[in-house]
Amino acid sequence: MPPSAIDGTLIFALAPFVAAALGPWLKSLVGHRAGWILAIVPALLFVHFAQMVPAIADGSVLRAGIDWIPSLSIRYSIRLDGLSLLFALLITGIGTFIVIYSGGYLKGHPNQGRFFSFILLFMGAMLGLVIADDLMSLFVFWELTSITSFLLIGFDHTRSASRRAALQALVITGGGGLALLAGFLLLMISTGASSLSDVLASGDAVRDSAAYLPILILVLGGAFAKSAQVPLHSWLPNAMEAPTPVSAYLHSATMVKAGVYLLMRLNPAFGDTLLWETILPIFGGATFLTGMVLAVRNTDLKQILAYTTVASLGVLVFLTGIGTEMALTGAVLYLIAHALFKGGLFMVAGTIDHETGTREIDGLGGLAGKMPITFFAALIACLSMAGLPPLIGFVAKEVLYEGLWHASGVSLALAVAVLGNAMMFAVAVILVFKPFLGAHQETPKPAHEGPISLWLGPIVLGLLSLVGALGLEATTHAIVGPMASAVAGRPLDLHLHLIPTGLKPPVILTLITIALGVVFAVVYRPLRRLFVSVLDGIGWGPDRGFDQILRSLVFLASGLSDILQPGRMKGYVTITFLAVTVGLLVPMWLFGEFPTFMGINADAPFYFWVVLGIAAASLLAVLVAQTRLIAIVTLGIQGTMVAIIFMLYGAPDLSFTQFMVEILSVVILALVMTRLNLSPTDHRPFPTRLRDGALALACGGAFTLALIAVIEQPFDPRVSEFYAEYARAIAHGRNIVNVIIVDFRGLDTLGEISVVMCAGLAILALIRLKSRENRGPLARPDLDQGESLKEAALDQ
Amino acid sequence: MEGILALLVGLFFVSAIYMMLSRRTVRILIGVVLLGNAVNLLIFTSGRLTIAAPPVIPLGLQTVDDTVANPLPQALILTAIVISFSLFAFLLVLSYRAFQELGTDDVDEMRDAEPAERRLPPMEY
Amino acid sequence: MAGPGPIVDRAQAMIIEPLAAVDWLAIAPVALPLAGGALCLMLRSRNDYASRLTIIVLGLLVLINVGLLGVVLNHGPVVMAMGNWLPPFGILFTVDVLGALLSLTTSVVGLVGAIYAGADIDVGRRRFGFYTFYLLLISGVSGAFLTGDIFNLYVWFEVLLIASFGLMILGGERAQLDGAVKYGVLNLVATTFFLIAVGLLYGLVGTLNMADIARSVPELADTAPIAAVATLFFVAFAMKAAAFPLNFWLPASYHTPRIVVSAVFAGLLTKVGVYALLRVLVMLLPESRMGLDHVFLWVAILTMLVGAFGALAQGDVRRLLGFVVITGIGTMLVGVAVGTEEALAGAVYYAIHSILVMTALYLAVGGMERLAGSCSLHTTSGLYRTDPTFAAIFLILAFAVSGLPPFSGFWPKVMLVRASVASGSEWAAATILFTGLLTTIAMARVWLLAFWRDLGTEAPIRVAGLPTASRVNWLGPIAILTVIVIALGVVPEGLMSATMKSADALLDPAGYVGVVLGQGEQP
Amino acid sequence: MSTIIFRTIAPYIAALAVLFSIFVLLRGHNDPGGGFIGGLIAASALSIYGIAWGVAPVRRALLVHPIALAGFGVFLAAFSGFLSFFVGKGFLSGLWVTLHLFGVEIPLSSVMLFDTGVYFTVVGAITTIALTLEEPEQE
Amino acid sequence: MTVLLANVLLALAWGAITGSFALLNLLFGFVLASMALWLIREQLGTAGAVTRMWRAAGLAGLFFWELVMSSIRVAIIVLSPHRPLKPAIVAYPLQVDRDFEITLLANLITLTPGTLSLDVSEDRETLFIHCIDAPDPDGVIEDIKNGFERKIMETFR
Amino acid sequence: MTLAEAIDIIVGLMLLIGAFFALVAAIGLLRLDDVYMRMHAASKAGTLGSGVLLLALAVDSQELDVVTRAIAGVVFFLLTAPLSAHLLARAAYLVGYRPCKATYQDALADTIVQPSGVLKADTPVQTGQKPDRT
Amino acid sequence: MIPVSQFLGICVDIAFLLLSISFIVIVYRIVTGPTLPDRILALDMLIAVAIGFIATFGVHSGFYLYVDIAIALGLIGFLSTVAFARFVLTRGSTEDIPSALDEGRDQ
Ligand code: NA
Ligand code: NA
Repeated sequence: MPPSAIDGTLIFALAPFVAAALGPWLKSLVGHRAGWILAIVPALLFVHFAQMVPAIADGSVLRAGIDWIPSLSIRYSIRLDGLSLLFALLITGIGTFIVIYSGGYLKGHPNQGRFFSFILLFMGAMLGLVIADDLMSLFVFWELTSITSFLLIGFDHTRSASRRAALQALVITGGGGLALLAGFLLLMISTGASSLSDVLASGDAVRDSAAYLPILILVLGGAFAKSAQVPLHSWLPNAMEAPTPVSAYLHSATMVKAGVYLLMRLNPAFGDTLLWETILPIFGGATFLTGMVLAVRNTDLKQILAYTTVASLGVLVFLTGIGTEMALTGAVLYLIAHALFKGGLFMVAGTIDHETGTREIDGLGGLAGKMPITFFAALIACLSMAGLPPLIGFVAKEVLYEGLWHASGVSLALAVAVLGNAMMFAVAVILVFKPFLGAHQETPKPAHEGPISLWLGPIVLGLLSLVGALGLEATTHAIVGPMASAVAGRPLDLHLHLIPTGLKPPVILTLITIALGVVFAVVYRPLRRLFVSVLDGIGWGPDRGFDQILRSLVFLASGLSDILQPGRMKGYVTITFLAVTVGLLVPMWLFGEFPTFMGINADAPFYFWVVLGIAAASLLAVLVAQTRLIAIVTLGIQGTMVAIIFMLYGAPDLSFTQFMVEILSVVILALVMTRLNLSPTDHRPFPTRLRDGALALACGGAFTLALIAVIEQPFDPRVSEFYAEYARAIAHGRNIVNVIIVDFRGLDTLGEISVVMCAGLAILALIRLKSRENRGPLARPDLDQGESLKEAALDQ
Repeated sequence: MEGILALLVGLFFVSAIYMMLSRRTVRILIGVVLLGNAVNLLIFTSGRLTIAAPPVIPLGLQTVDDTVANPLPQALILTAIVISFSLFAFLLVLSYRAFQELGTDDVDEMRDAEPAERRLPPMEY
Repeated sequence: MAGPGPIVDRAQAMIIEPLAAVDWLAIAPVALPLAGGALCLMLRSRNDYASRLTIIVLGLLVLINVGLLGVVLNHGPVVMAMGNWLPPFGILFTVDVLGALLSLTTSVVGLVGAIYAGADIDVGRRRFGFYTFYLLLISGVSGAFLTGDIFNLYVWFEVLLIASFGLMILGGERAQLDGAVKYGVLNLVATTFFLIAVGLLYGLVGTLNMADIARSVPELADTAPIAAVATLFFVAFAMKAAAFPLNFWLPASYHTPRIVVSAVFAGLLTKVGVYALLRVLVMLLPESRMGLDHVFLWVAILTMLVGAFGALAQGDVRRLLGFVVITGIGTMLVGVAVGTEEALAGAVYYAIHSILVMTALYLAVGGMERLAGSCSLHTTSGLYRTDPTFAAIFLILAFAVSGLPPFSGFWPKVMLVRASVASGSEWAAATILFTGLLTTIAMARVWLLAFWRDLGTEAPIRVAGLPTASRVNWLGPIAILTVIVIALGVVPEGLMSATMKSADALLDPAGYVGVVLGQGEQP
Repeated sequence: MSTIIFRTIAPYIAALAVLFSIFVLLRGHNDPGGGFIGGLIAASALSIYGIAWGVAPVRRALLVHPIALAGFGVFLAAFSGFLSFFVGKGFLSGLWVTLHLFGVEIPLSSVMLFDTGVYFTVVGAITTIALTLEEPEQE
Repeated sequence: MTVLLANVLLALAWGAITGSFALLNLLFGFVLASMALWLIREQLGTAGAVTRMWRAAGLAGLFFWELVMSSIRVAIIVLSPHRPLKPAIVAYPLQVDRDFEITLLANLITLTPGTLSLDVSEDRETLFIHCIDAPDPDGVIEDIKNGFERKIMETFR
Repeated sequence: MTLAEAIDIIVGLMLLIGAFFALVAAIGLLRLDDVYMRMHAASKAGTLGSGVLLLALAVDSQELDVVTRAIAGVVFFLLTAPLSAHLLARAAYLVGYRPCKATYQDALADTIVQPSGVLKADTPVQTGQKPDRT
Repeated sequence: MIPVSQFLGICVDIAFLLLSISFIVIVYRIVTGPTLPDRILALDMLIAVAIGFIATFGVHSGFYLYVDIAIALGLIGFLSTVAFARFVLTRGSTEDIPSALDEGRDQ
């Protein structure tokens, strides 16, 4: 592989985004056939990645990157090894067929162009995720998949269920994403790593880090949410609200596997610890069984498939957690198998829905004759799903059992695997028999074979399952081996066989599984009824929990708002003054530096005292004034006294201004009071008075203490001395205050007069511009000039 | 001297805050006026007081010849007076208009922006 | 007038060498809109002039601010001494990267809002000074960002406050008046606290120049007075920024004025409070900030929670957005509380993101009202069908405000989370992420109900009270902001390195102080 | 307030007060006073006139809407700040020119222009407020 | 009034010429100026402007005197321990009919002993006066008629 | 005695006189029976008191500009003081603050044409010396 | 006998004393009323005495620049009284109705 190719990947990987932008335009140009054109993009990408298979198979790791945000040491960098390459191939390969399928499936849908956009966006995000090396760029793509899947799931937006499913997916995977972000950041901080390559190179540092536990929990949170592990699984089946191409894509290769991808990716660095090997199998196993039980319980084709997907994800997590060589190999094989059969099955289910108008399994039957190609595709997929030879699913299951057997022998894990796989077998059987081979049923639309765009994908994927198994040697060398090596973090030398080489434990387990599966298939209906009654008996599940949590969040929020935002201003004002009181008193108390009141005993002429005393008395008079009007008249006293105080302390300009402002304040107050027709009473009950008084005393006291504390410090008069020095010499003014106002600090004054101007204008607007006048033609700016001039005249 | 004025400033603050804790707009506005004066006196005191000559340079001199009152706080207060007067006038007319439109001068009864009966947001999806 | 006196050595008092024209870039963002606003008022009977003049002035301002930012990034802080008086005696405009960044953002948002106003503001409101208030608001905000003088900062606070009063009451509807009473009184109290703090600080250090204060404060003997001053600043700015528990004025009022007014308020006003916290507490009073960091942290955490939960509880999108603003404030406060370089840079980045995205979202709500006649989640529906382009824009904005990649809100969150974790404030980090999730839910619900849901009701052809306007007129401004929001998410490096620089300068004001006071030493 | 006594005397008081306000404006640089106080006095004068004779005569006397006057004032003040651009000085720098008119030295300055702007702003804004409030309700 | 203005301007000119604005100097200038104006009285118009000015001065003098007297009366009333007062509101039939004259009269009445102008009737025929102590209302009316009102009519007609 | 001393004495006496009359006015405000009678005290003694004090300042300064301004101040004050008394008295009377009972003659009560829209027929008639608390 | 040099100072002090008493009395009247016009009248009087106080302080301090404040007050000071009179005239005397007084005891 020449190095330029991998550099090119940096650019090519963004191609889906470009295609997404072109989607609606192409759709409007050539209609639903745009799917075929757009599919060229993933197809070419598939070819591009396929070219790298040999190099990767030889054990090299391809990397490239450019700086993205140097300030944060974030790069846009990619890393291709067996793991990422396989995912890239699955995404682009299955993606190609999905795009083609979308062209047929949504033919005539008004928003088909938009759909192309979404699916290509999603593809780009997913591709970016699996090839990213830099942790942050990985995360960006990770969240992008959540966003785009939100759009895809809610595509059928007029239905409430779709919207709910979209929100649920966003909340769960988005919430998981936040955990992942935290985990990544913690990881970056504690190990200094910024890329997957760094992380993988410093596995010991990661495991020994003090923050290993929180990092692990956070990363698992993200991965589990994305990969629908119990109890975060419910978004996935609900996401079946989306059009079928979406479900196929979401659930086969991509979004749901992003979590598994991450776990596999981090296995070399995170794995091989007790925590890892405990948590993952437990959650994986639980998910596996839960998924299967729920799959059996359901009757909607897509729901069944979705729950089996949940189960399969459980298997993958389970195996990744077991962590032995064979277990990991099994996981890899299972992943490939699942991608191929589940992608195909979803498309089949979509085709059935598309052509018959129903997905209810009890309402379908005898389709094999009418839809032979689809039946063939379904058959292959189900064989693989059931784990029967000669399909890749069979190999996967064999290796799985082998891995489990080697890891733990006869154990709970093994039992879980057998039980789950048996149910999987039964479901596969039912999926083939009921709709295709069962008794003919009337469907809303008369069933017939779909167009090539609809069956091409399932057939090819089915054939790949077959070919991959038949050419197991090559598959192992090119794909499985490198990937398993990448997951294990060391080169593995794998030798896999399609035909079992003897009656080893895996073969026996397989036989048990098949036997059990047949039994389940036979008693499928009673089994379903049993599950239904048990689950109904429990009556609760994470899905309902989602509603409850959301609901209670809103209720809680509403209650909190009522408390914190009661809408009564008095409370707001009270809190404000309370806050400042606490804020002022606490520092003084903390530092123990209460002022000493040294400056109190000062001698001044007696009339100073009279003026100060009158000011104080007038304040009290304002407080106890019986009516507001009396308070206003009394207010005049303190204004005058303040003006006189300014005069006594050598501030003629201030005194002057204060007198004028005082007079005008009274005038404006009187003018407004003339217009107000207030009731004379405005009662404050005694306890309120007491409370308000206490707060006022405390707050006023705090200000006083602060002021005294300040004036007890030495003062630095240099600025004022400067003003005195140059007021006349340079600024040509004898009144230093005025020189400050218009020259030294003229900008303050400029701002100040803007305030005055605005106040005037605002008052004008308040009085003149009333909402009543706002109706009718006045609200239109496109009036002719004459009209608006008339308005202006009115204002004069 | 400053200490005494500081106490008066404190009294101004107490009165202003007490008035502002009322629910009646007119009383709140009286509080606003008092608060403005309180702050002005605070800045005045904070810039240190002297029973001294006003900061005006006598006719024949290039600069002041003896201690004058600190001119900078005066200039700041001048700005502050103007601003607080403008804001007071605005708030006064605002409360008048609020009274006119809402029919009350009790701020706790003004519930148009935040209606008293709260409606939960829709619970559907 | 006392005529020219005897010869004095002017160099002792003034900057003698001629001023470089480039220094005028520092004052232009304030002086131009101020003069423009006054001019609009002089021409008030000719509405058409006012609108055009405003757009021209703000367009010019964007260019000026781009130039200013360029100069600051390449040559360090730009200083303009008003009246040529030597620092620290006159008022100085000291533009560092932080100021220039925010000023540029302000002008962009201002320009966009002014364009949108053409589709939102009727002739009555125009005649009663909409454009004057608007330009003065921009002027006040820019002044707050650029000034290097603490009292002057107070003055610009008041300018933007009174301008916001004017904008808030324009129209005189019942809810407006009610909201304005609360907004008015509580903001008046906040600025009064600010003024008190300035007065006390002056009493302590005898100077008002920020660089001079930064130089003087460490020399003070007692700690209690300066701590009291710092607390007072904190309360005042926290209230301005709508931090818990002083946030109530915002949800009580922001939904009441015209949408373009709400938009620029939501974008700009609270950020001025955050900026002031950064400038005053982080740069001028660093010791006090460190003493307060626990308080800060809890305030930040509670603010985020209050905002996020508040948003969930709302059935009206306008009111919902008011709470989203508050969540953002909490997020920025985390940066102030943590106080490391990355945290501060994150706070600055988040502030710029928040200015852009909140403005855009409010404008988008205006679009909702225009298309559906309402922004209540109970009744609004079908917007996805009605106008897909608009819907796409809204969705991008919704994801951006929730902090999802690849939009502008993601990177500052990464920085803030990382900085909090690195400094041991895991709870803050967790809250940032958790409230991000809650915001995602709240915004996604808006999308679900108003856009995807389709109750089948036909939108009104023309919404009462809105002037008729072309689609470009109202959608164009939102689209511009959305493009910026995407750009800042996809190629964040330019802004990122600038915010890092501004954080550096905040933490080590020596450069700032040197540029300001060093100028005095020059002959 | 339609008493003949008040009506007769109010215009004269208003005129006197306006005259006095200009005096206060012009000498503010050297003695207490200046644009702001002057403006307040002038605005008070116009309010007196308005209370005595009603709002219409005051509006007619002013020719332009008082709020436009306030706008003019702010513009003038800002404009005076821009003057220093042309002499390479900072915004709002004091520029002094001595005009020799018939042998009398008349010092003119940007600072005076600025203070005049302050004066107009205050007159305009406060008069707007007073007149708006004095006017009867338009219901 | 134009004469008074001219007189003041001339006084100021005197001050400018002499280079001293000291009080005494300006008073001297004022006297000089009025003499100068008296010399050119024919050119100033036949209305006896100067005479009228002196009458106005006389009115002012009377007014000041009355103001002082009224204040003293108030002082006596206020400071005496128990003085039975007989307040009254009387209707004063106006002779003057010009706005300016009515206003002047009303203001003078307010500032002078025991009387305060309350209101002028709509038809401008009657001035209502509040008297603080008026055992004899007719006497009050006579006093005003022969005092201020006559002086006003002399001065301005 | 020098001229300066003489001026000092004149100023001192003027101050005493002025302040005395101000006090007289204040006491009148305190002691007289109704608002109309109090107004007599305020408008006469108060005006004279402050006027004389201003003139004292003028004499003390011996500066022309101060003198002219002080005199202007006095004149302005004389112009406005009766005006405010008149307006207040008229307003008080028209809205129904009646003079005290000692007022034996009320010519206005018989002839007054009520200003439009001010007094309603049912407005209770009050006395100017209403008791403080009931 | 008081020396001439101290005479003025003593007169100033006495004047201040008398004015201070006046202030106190006036404030008492403003606070106690009993009617609204009484209070307004007293407020008017307060301004008048303030003019006198300013003049006296001017004599005392030797700074005559305070006279301008006195002029302004002489010219404009009555404006507040005018505004209040206008209020009384327009609104009538509802504030002083005895029943209202009883109910309105609050702050
Ligand atoms: Na001044
Ligand atoms: Na008076």
